[in-house]
Amino acid sequence: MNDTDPPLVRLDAAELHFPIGGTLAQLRGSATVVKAVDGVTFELRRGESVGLLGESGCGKTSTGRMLVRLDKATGGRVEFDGEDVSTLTGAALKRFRSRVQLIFQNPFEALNPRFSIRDVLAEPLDNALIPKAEHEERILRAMALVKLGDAAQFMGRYPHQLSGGQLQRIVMARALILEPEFIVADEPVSMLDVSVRAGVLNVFREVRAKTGITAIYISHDLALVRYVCERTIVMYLGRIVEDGPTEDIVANPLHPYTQALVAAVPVPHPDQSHAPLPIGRGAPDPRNPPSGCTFRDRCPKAFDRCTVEAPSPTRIQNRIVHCHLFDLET
Amino acid sequence: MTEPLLCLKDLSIAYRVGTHDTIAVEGATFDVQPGSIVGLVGESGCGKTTLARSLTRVLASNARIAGGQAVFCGEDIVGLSERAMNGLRWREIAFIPQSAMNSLDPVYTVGSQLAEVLIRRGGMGRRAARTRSEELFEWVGIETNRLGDYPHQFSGGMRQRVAIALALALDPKLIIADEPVTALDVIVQRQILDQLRELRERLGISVILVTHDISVVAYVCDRVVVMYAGRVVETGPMAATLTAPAHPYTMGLRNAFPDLASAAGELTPIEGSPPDLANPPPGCRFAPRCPFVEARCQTDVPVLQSYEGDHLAACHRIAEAETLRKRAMASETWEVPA
Amino acid sequence: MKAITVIGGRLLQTAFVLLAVITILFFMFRLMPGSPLAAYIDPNFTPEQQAELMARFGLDQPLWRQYFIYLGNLLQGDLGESFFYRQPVAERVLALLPNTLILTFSSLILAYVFGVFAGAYLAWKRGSVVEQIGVPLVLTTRAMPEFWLGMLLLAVFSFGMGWFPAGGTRAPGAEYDTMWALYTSADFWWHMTLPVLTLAIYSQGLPLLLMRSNMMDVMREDFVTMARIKGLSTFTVVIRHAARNALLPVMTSFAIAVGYQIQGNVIVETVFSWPGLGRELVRAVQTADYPLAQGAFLMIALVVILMNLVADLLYAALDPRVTHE
Amino acid sequence: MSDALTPVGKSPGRFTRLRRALGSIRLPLHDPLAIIGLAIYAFFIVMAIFAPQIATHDPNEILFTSEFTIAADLRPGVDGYLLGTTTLGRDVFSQIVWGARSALLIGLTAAFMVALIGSVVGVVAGYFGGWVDMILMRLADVAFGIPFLPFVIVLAAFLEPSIWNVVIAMALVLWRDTGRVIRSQTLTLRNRVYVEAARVSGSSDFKIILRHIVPNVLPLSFLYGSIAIGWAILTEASISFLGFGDPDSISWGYMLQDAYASQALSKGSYYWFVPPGILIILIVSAGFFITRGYEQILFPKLDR
Repeated sequence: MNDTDPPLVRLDAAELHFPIGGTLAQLRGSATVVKAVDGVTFELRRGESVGLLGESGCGKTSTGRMLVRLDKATGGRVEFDGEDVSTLTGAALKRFRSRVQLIFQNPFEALNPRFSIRDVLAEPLDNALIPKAEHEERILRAMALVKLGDAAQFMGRYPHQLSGGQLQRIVMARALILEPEFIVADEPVSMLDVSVRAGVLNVFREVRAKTGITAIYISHDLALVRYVCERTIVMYLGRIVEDGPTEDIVANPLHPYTQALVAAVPVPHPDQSHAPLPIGRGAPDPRNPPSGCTFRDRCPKAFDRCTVEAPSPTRIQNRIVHCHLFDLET
Repeated sequence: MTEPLLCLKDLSIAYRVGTHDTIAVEGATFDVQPGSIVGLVGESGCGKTTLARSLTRVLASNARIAGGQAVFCGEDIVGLSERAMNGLRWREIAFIPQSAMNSLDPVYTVGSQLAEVLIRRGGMGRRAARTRSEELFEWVGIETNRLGDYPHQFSGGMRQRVAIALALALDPKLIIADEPVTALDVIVQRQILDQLRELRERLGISVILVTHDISVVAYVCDRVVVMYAGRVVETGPMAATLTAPAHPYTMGLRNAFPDLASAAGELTPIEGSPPDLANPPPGCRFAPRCPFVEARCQTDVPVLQSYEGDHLAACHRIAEAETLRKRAMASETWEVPA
Repeated sequence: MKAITVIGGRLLQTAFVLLAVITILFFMFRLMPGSPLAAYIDPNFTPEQQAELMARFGLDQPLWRQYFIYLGNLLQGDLGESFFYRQPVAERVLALLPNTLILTFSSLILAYVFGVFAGAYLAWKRGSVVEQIGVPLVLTTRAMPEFWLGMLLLAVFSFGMGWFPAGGTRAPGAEYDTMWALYTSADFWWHMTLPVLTLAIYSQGLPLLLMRSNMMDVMREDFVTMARIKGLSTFTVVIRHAARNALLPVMTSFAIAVGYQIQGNVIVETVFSWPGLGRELVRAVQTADYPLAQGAFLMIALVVILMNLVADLLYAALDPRVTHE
Repeated sequence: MSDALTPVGKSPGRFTRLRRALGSIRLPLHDPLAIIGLAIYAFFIVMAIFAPQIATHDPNEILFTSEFTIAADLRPGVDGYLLGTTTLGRDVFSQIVWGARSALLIGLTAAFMVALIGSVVGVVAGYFGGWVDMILMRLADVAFGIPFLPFVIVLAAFLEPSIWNVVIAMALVLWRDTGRVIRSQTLTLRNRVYVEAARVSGSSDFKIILRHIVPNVLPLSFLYGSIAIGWAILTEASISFLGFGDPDSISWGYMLQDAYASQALSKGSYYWFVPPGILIILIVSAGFFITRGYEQILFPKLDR
């Protein structure tokens, strides 16, 4: 994984805007627009695992959906292995589907209740036109990869007969069965009990270690992101605020929002600070984000330039920060 | 030790499913001191919400209190008549639900729902209720002009603040909060938890906080009650219980929780899943998943006994808690032979 | 602001639907078998009349021009001449409209008042014997042909007991100088009793089952449980919170029910020889008086479409989640 | 109601997959009301098939008494006429039995048409959305704007009277209710996580509709189909009552029109006009009882 070969995944000012208001409003062009993703730029090397961290409504899930082409970008470019993902059709799209997969958040909803586990895992194989003879063997191999006990006993069973942890492993097995090169996991453990979460997270780490697959892990929980990803991108109201090695961000967050985020995470032992958070109250409203830097209305260190102009990314050692406090030097 | 505000003795709650009774909570025993926050911790299905909700005596249609006592300010609310219990509701015991969204009536303004409680339950006049509502909104940090807004116009965090204002309306002695911050983002969660701490410090209100997140317990609770499969397995002061747990389940929970403050250690899951409460295993219900299980664990039910002062645990090997705790740290202890 | 775009959108949609129905009506009456002229000209009209109508409706023009003339006339309220009554269709249709509307609204108000209370009661008595018998019984009223019910009531209460008249709106020979005098006379209401009862029995099923199902859904909502935890009285919980929310969709369904009901009047008015639009349409079609049939059909369709619009606006007006953005 | 565990190793054959798809139409046999509904249907089907054997006389034949006078308005039981005779001397019982045949014929065909068109429109509009959805739903709005019974009457007046007029009218207009409800259900299904999962794992739209959408929509289409049977029978009865029915086919509506026109009401010959009404109620309510979905049917959650 040297720095010279081209990035596997590249986003260049990617945007995902949703018009709201009736069709009439759209016709008149006066429809208000929700900017779920508002100009996101970052790259992923082959084999890298990156966390997309942020609160609900920050655009992390929408970014994930654009990467696996569940939604088409409405602006900018989303590239996988040099190809613009939004324009793929026909055979190219089918090939893309076998190389890029998504692990869904809610295992209880991610499987069709009427399908047996075999049907669930056979579906991607059918789509990739893999001969029926090979199905059995590949299904068993995928289930072994995600550490599902003796796989055979699950084959004929139905989703409602399995526990949350087992279901999430089946969801992962389905995503990995075609041996994709890039995988997006959207808060895969947030619906599971804590004691079961660790098991699924460990499977995720082992799969990455064993297959070297490139991965994006979407979450609102910094502690989980830290456990799985060596690099983290922090998002706020559809934009990136900070991007860098996870350990550095946890130890020394630069952007005021990241600082508040890190300070707000409670830890499971008694001696932790109860100091008030360095952030204003107020809820981010994606329908009408503040002008300039979208965090300025809650930022303790905001000054006049923040309301006028959106900050441009600044590189500080191995970190990128989008904040006027730092882009003064350029 | 002052007279406890609430004292639970062997409280049991059963659900009738068809002809069969499922015991969702069995023999729950713990105290709540005045002006203190007690964390009721456990995973899904352990009965923590059922237990907390039963203290309001508003149970699901097929649920009933099967036994035990709940002495609140000297009166056993289990035996109280419906009229007497209703007298306590909201005036003495209030409730904050998990997602305030559908716990607020969508067709009334937030202000009128606040006034409804103040006037019909608090006996206030219309104008007094108005000023009191504004006071409450200022206290929880919402602009008073938003009293005229409807529930759907509030964000998650703001709705939770409205729920707190509602709970405070009649200055209750006890507030039961059922996973109040679970659905919130981490920054708003912190602000709501700070407000719960203010309830205790400035208003001396006791809170029973139901949660599955021991980090939240560590941040805000004075004491903690750990539940597993319908039974209380450990209870004690928060600091002692979290740093020196005496029950294997609490030890296991600690390993499963990622800790941002310390180095990124290995997370260890507790293999297997909680028992089906319709026909629970005999003896200790954690036995099937416990790495320190012994023969007697599968036969006789462990009883809550003191490990250190008011730090109790229900485990046959409580005496060896010190050594078990060290062994529990290592992830190999929890690995189930493949 | 959002409310205005919602209403604006709906008005546009309604206008489109109205135009579409008018167009369908235009072609239906022209492309049907039989000569296109038959739609306007009665063979035994005098030649001058025939020529005058030919000009007025451009019946000799190509079809699409006829369409625009037809639309033009429509805007001026000119629906052509009734063959049978030698009278402008518009005049006759407007004169009969009140009879139909009074019948529809009075029967629906009766049905809804009964339905809402009975529905709430059945929801309250969930799982009891009352429900086991009540719900299937209500279902059979929905499965009942309205005209047969009318015949039954006529046979028993009119011909049998002689308590009520067999039809019409007034006693034979009774004169009323103004329509208003007629509508407010006991005689009129006495004549209206059986038809209203027939329509009410049939249509009470909708509000009843809707209210029952909504009440049961709402009773399971968190805010109802919270109301009980707040210690509010059962009355407050059930009426102020549960019923108020359950009533919302029932109110909007009233407007839709008017639309459905008015289509059913065609039959009940015929059984009770009640001079409304429904009976007029049937007689017009039976006597091949096409302009009158077209006019009556259009007026009924107008009411149906208007009521669909009212239902949407009512829904938007009643539910704060729509009006307050 | 998942079937027994498929034996390990054997992949389910074509039949099991088909059975499972049909299995999604779960007939609620455990529910007494549904059983009554099915029993009523069975009763009518037998009556319709064996009408010639069951009927005591030819329903149209004008009968004479022993003194060679027309057997007019005879009370039930007189001269062996089970339910008496009409004013024109026809056997009421035979007319009722033959009436079942046309009722079922119209009911089933109309129901099939309404359920089919409604489901196809609903699935296509719901799944593909965009302008397809817009057009189809505006079409549904127009159909909702057309008063149904008046439409059938005008249609019957222009086309030669035949029992198929009702079916055509229903197919043209009454698909609207099914269409709108199936569309909203398809919308919820399309956004279900497992449908998006199928899309991500490369399934084509067609495959997703076939394997994920249709099995879930099938029960609702069946539900609406059985309600449409009731509507068709009621409509046919009304049309025949107004004199626009098919003269050479005996139907309950025709019987009621005949009774009404022959002053059966004032003569109090209940035996003549009450039974056809009862039978219509029975067969229509059977449709409601079977589906049990009457709550959801009669007033879908009014979501546009």
